[in-house]
Amino acid sequence: MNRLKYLLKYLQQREVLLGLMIVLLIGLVGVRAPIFLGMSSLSNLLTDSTLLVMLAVTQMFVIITRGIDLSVASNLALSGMMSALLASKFPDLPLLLIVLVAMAIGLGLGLINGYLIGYLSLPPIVVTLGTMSVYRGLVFVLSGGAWVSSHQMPAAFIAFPLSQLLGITHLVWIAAIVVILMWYLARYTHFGRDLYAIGNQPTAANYIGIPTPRRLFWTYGLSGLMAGLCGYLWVARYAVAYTEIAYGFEFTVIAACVIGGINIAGGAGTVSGAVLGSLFLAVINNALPVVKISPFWQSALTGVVILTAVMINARSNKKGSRQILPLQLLQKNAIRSST
Amino acid sequence: MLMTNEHNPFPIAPDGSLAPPILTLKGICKRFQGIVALHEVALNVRAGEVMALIGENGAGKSTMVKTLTGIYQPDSGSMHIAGKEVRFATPQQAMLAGVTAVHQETVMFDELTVAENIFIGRQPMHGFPARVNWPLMEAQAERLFTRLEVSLPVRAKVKDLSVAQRHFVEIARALSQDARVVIMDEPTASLSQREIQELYRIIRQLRAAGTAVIFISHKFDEIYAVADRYTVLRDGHFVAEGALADISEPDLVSLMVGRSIHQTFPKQEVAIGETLLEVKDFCHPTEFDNINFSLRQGEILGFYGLVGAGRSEVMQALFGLSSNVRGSVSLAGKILDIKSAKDAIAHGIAYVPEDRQHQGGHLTMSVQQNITLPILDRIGFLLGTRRNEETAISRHYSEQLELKASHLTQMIAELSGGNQQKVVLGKWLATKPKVIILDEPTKGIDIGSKAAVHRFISELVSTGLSVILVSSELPEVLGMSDRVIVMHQGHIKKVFDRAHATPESVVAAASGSDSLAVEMAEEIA
Amino acid sequence: MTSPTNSSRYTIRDKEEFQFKKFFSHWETLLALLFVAAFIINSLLLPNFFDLHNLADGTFNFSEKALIALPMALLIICREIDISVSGILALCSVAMGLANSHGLPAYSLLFIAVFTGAACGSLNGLLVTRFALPSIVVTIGSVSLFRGLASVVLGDQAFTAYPQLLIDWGQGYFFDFIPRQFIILLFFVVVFAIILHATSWGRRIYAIGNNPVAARFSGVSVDKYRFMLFTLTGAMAGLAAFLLTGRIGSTRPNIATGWELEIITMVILGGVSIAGGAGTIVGVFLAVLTLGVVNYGMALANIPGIIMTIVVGILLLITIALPRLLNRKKQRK
Amino acid sequence: GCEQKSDKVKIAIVVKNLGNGFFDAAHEGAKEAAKQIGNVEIIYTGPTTPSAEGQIEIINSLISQKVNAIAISANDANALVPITKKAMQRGIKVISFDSGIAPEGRLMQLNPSNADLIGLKQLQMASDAIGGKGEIAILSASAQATNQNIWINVMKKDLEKPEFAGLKLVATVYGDDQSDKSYREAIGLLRSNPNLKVIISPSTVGINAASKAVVDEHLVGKVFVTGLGLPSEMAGHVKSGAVKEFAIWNPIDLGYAATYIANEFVKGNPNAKAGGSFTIGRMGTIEIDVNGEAAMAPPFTYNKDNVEQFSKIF
Ligand SMILES: Nc1ncnc2c1ncn2[C@@H]1O[C@H](COP(=O)(O)OP(=O)(O)OP(=O)(O)O)[C@@H](O)[C@H]1O
Ligand SMILES: Nc1ncnc2c1ncn2[C@@H]1O[C@H](COP(=O)(O)OP(=O)(O)OP(=O)(O)O)[C@@H](O)[C@H]1O
Ligand SMILES: [Mg+2]
Ligand SMILES: [Mg+2]
Repeated sequence: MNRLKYLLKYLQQREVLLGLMIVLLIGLVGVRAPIFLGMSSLSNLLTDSTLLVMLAVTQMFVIITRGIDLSVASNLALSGMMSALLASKFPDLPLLLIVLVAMAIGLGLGLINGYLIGYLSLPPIVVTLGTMSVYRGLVFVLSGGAWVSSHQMPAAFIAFPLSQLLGITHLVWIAAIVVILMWYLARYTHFGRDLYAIGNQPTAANYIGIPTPRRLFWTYGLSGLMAGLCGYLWVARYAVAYTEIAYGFEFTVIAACVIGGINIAGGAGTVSGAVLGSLFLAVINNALPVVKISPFWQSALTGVVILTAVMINARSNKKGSRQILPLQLLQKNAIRSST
Repeated sequence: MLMTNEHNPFPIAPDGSLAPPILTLKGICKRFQGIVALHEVALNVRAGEVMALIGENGAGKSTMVKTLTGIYQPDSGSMHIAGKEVRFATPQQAMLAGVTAVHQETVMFDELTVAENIFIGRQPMHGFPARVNWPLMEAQAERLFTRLEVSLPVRAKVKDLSVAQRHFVEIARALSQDARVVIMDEPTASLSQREIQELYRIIRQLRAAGTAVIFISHKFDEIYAVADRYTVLRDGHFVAEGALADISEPDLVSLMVGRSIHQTFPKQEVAIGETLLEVKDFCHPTEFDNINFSLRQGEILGFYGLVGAGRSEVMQALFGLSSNVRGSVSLAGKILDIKSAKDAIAHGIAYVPEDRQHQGGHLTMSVQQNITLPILDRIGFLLGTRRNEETAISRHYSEQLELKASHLTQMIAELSGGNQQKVVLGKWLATKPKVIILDEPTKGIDIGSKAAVHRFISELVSTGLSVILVSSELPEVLGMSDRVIVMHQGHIKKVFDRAHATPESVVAAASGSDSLAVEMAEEIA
Repeated sequence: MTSPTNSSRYTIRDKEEFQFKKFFSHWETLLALLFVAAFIINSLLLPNFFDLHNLADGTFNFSEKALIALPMALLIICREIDISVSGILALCSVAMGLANSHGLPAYSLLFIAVFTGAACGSLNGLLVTRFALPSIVVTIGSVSLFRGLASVVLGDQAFTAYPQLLIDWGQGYFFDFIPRQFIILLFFVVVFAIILHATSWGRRIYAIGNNPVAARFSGVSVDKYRFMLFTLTGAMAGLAAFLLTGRIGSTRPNIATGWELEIITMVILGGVSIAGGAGTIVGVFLAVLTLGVVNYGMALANIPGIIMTIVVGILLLITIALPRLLNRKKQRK
Repeated sequence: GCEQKSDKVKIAIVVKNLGNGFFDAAHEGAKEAAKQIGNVEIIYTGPTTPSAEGQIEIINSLISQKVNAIAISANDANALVPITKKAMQRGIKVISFDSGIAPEGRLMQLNPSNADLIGLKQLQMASDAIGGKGEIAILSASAQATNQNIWINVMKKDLEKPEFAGLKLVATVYGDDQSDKSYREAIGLLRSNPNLKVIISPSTVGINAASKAVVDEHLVGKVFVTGLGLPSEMAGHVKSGAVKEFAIWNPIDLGYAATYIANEFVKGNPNAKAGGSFTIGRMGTIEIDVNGEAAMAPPFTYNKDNVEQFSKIF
């Protein structure tokens, strides 16, 4: 009895529910296209989800502070383009240096957001809407509108993301490390905990003495840093860089967070939620081409699935009324009404 | 009356020596866009004493608290702790210097646990790489509550706590950092009698341990019960300080408001008419059950209970704000179908909520826009052509409630807490209701205005209105009501006539009269 | 109504006194100055700019977006947002195309567009109010759905051959000079300004954006207003679809892609607070005109569109950051 | 103010979107033509993303600038008609090149090559890569791209011919001009069609993504990618072996020809009309058919022997 109650309560948790939904979805797709359940297919799915996962976990921090970072995709494109240009101009540079440069550019761009939002207390959605256009435009200006194609990039540059270590791609390793770091950051550091406080009650956070401007500054910096890293990974993975890479990807990232139960109003959300939300979207995106549904249906189905996931989420989210009546009396009532 | 300089401002410390003040403020000024909130204010607090900070709404008490705790920086003046000049650029620095506060606004993080709310920003760390030591933090929180002799689940999320429980979390936070000066800005405003007693006990415990306590309250019985000395502010100016033992309550009041106030409850005898409102078999799945009562024309019906007894929930349901409610409400014999607040207003019911910040006011809207919001339909659809009427209505109620504001188009965020409450009250009076439900109408209101509110309530009933007065203040309920209904855990426990309502019997009913301790334990578990 | 004796100890003035400094710190004033500056600079630098015919034609570039920006402003004032407007627009256009290809009369297309838009908007509104979901979340999902449905219907095809009536309204002029679209826009600017600033509806919209809980406690049917605003936004997107379809004479599922961000930029630049509760229609309209002038000027100078996005982005950042920076300096003094 | 009367002929080249290597190369050709003709000013412009609305805004401003001619590669054959009609009413000569506008909206359409030839070419390359037998799939840019759809329809028709009897088209998918979506679609094709032999992608983003997918799935030599792409962007994939052959027409020549033709229309050459023919500089004579269309040479095929050489040019 007690154990059952415990199990039910556990099942009602958002993360568990979402995990079950993902398994169910994979199963359903598998019924229609058994190939989807193959080892290589699933590992490809995992690899494919990594960029989204990484961006979603850092976006999660931003959303927790009641913010939003619409500029991630543009930032990704800009730092990706810069790393590609760098690699093509100086093919002998060590890869690590190029990755670091990409991350530094991303960080810098993120910190610009952070300064405007943290220190000037400007509304995040407006600031990042602005920098989103600016960064995207800069990709065009700095690249002269030209592509950087695969043969211009050094082989090592392209090969890195999909090379394997112990049978697992670098992308997955990196994402795993990022997820663990972010989980640690969220749960075990003053930085992470302060973000929850800021998101819960910004004014109260000030009263407590949480350095809100500094925290926001670095939160957007972190989001930018991750965009920079993903910028390199994206460009290397698809072996091409041009102005419009990852166009509109910011909404996918936000959708992943939202599906993962990160409260868009701030203050609540977990790393596991963000990861699961990203996996959920990745499963859909990878499954639709495989199940041979007309391509014209893809967008509509994605919309329906996002809305459904969000609605299921909302059910476990709904604020109930307060329990004032003494419980033993209620049980009596229940017995009365059931007989 | 005795002024500061006429008696010895330095009391003798418990060990017999003349203790120097631990905290001294001199010439503190603070201005907000032209408004002078504090002007040349001085304050002296010694270790081991409770200093009552007294003043009307908007006198500058909270501003002083925020200046002391580093949230605001003073424009001029100096601050000394144990003789050393200090300057707090951030709240953190104030905490490190041992100055902590329980603010008037709740400082709570709903999604975080009780333990974390206490230690937020300075959670204990351990290991390498350094990480938050959750078990230690929770253990420390447990220890803190044991010391305070309050029992609270430290791992519960704060959003699941009652208002009173939240308050104790805030108090625990202020005490968790070995503070030398603890400030409490109206800590009792939402506490019940029982919890106020707990608070007194904690304050005495602090005083015994040599902590200086600054205690802000509008209730004089509390001030006399717990404080040693007083400092009075009026309109941002320092007025007087001294020992409470040397001053009588009326003198203190006149110091505070600069004139004398009749404090007796101005209950006028009004002929009570027919039954106006009748509530039958009102129930809700989790909040209340089996609520039956009636309200007669010209009657003031008091609702008393411990905080969390469900009075507000019943009233909100009556006002059409809850779904899931069963039962019937009839007004003047006609059964009402109230589905929303709009219906309730249309039937002549008004509800003045208790939570000013969230339910009451529109902070960035003007006084005028706040007051006319529920009666917009009455003013007319095309408001643009009805400006004068709108102004006249809002002026009428602002003046009646002695609102302190510079103009009617001022945002109410710029008003002091008490004045915001007045705007909310004015808004509901403007609906010209038949039945007005006042949920803690004088919470956070200073004594002068409180008397005005009470006078107002009396005037209301004399014009034929009926009032439901929900209050956790026993004197107010007993002084104002014709009948008192006591609620306990979502039920009506007892109904008293004015004649039979004695403080003892009412409190006994409110606490469930029988095994109090057992229930308390259950409530928390 | 007024009390016979002024019992209060405090005097309260009716209105704040007019202050010159305050007037100039108004967003609308700043925008108006910006608009005039942009206009003058463009006229001086660009030979073809100050030509009434050209300016009139230039309004085609923003009229449809501005029509959606108006209800969007109300939504944002109400603390909601609708990311799905461009998806709604596409679906409305598809609905018109379907109706047209089934031979429905020309004037009925307007009703079909507006009705489809209202239906889409009310779906958003239903999800937001019924399930208590944040609107940004709902509309991120529904934009995919709406545009997806458009693509389900059309696939790789297009609807063309729209009747003359549509073309007249989409491309036509009044008095051979002022685009009809712009007149429609002006009409709706006035209507929305009256609704927001001079009626009890508008006041309640502000109240909801300011504090939804207190608004509910004050007898405002918060959810009804939200629902109606989403529906209205959808309907206006339908109207915009009618005009745009008339203007370009064809429908494809990717019509109006990316408009939502441009529309939101207009609204925010217009001084509507993203936190709700503040903003004016005049501000939004001034922002529309300013953006129109800047964009049109840059197009005349043949500056690539992507550079324009940089300029618009920077404009957005500067206009919101500048007051804050100035304020800071003043405070430090 | 006083209008600056410049006697230069202003020819605007409006492309689908900026930052597209194909059109940048066409721009080079246009500049070359302008230099040869003399007294011609080229305005090279286009929207940020390939949208018809963006092109309409641009044409609006070109009308205001009173350019002499507009040569456009349209994002939507129908949506641009009203605005180009208006431009023509105001005396501007409008021609389309590469991706055409519906006949009523332009004076002539310059096809880079004949649509039938392009479709056929792609099928041939696919057939050659696998010896004429096997499953093929198409990865298109987007369902809304006019020329993509025309080519796909040609291919579908051509597949019924006996020489392609061995080829079986199993799927047509869309990558929306995004590398990640195209890549995912390509992977999906490879997964769900284990016997797939060729992916044809008539889009530059698509052919790149498909090639990368084939490499990543270790299917080089088993599955081939072909289609339309630029040598500079495809060189790497030819080297990796994922692509044996691909085709493209010469964008430089295309831009050159478009500019030349536009200039002839501005000059009022009596032969500049449907059914006429005239010489256009180094390209020789061009013939406009009765539908107002003209076509240039068949697409040129690139493979590992020549791709390096051309990748330096465009
Ligand atoms: N942030 C602010 N901006 C502008 N004016 C302010 C601000 N905070 C306080 N004030 C003004 O300063 C004065 C003092 O306010 P304060 O909150 O300190 O009063 P109080 O004594 O705490 O009153 P109450 O008993 O109602 O809480 C008031 O007139 C108030 O309007
Ligand atoms: N955990 C909670 N969740 C949601 N709302 C709460 C919670 N605790 C308190 N409230 C709201 O805050 C207000 C104050 O609650 P309080 O603890 O005074 O209880 P109450 O139900 O109002 O009881 P009473 O009026 O009898 O004191 C009420 O309006 C209540 O609805
Ligand atoms: Mg106060
Ligand atoms: Mg209450």
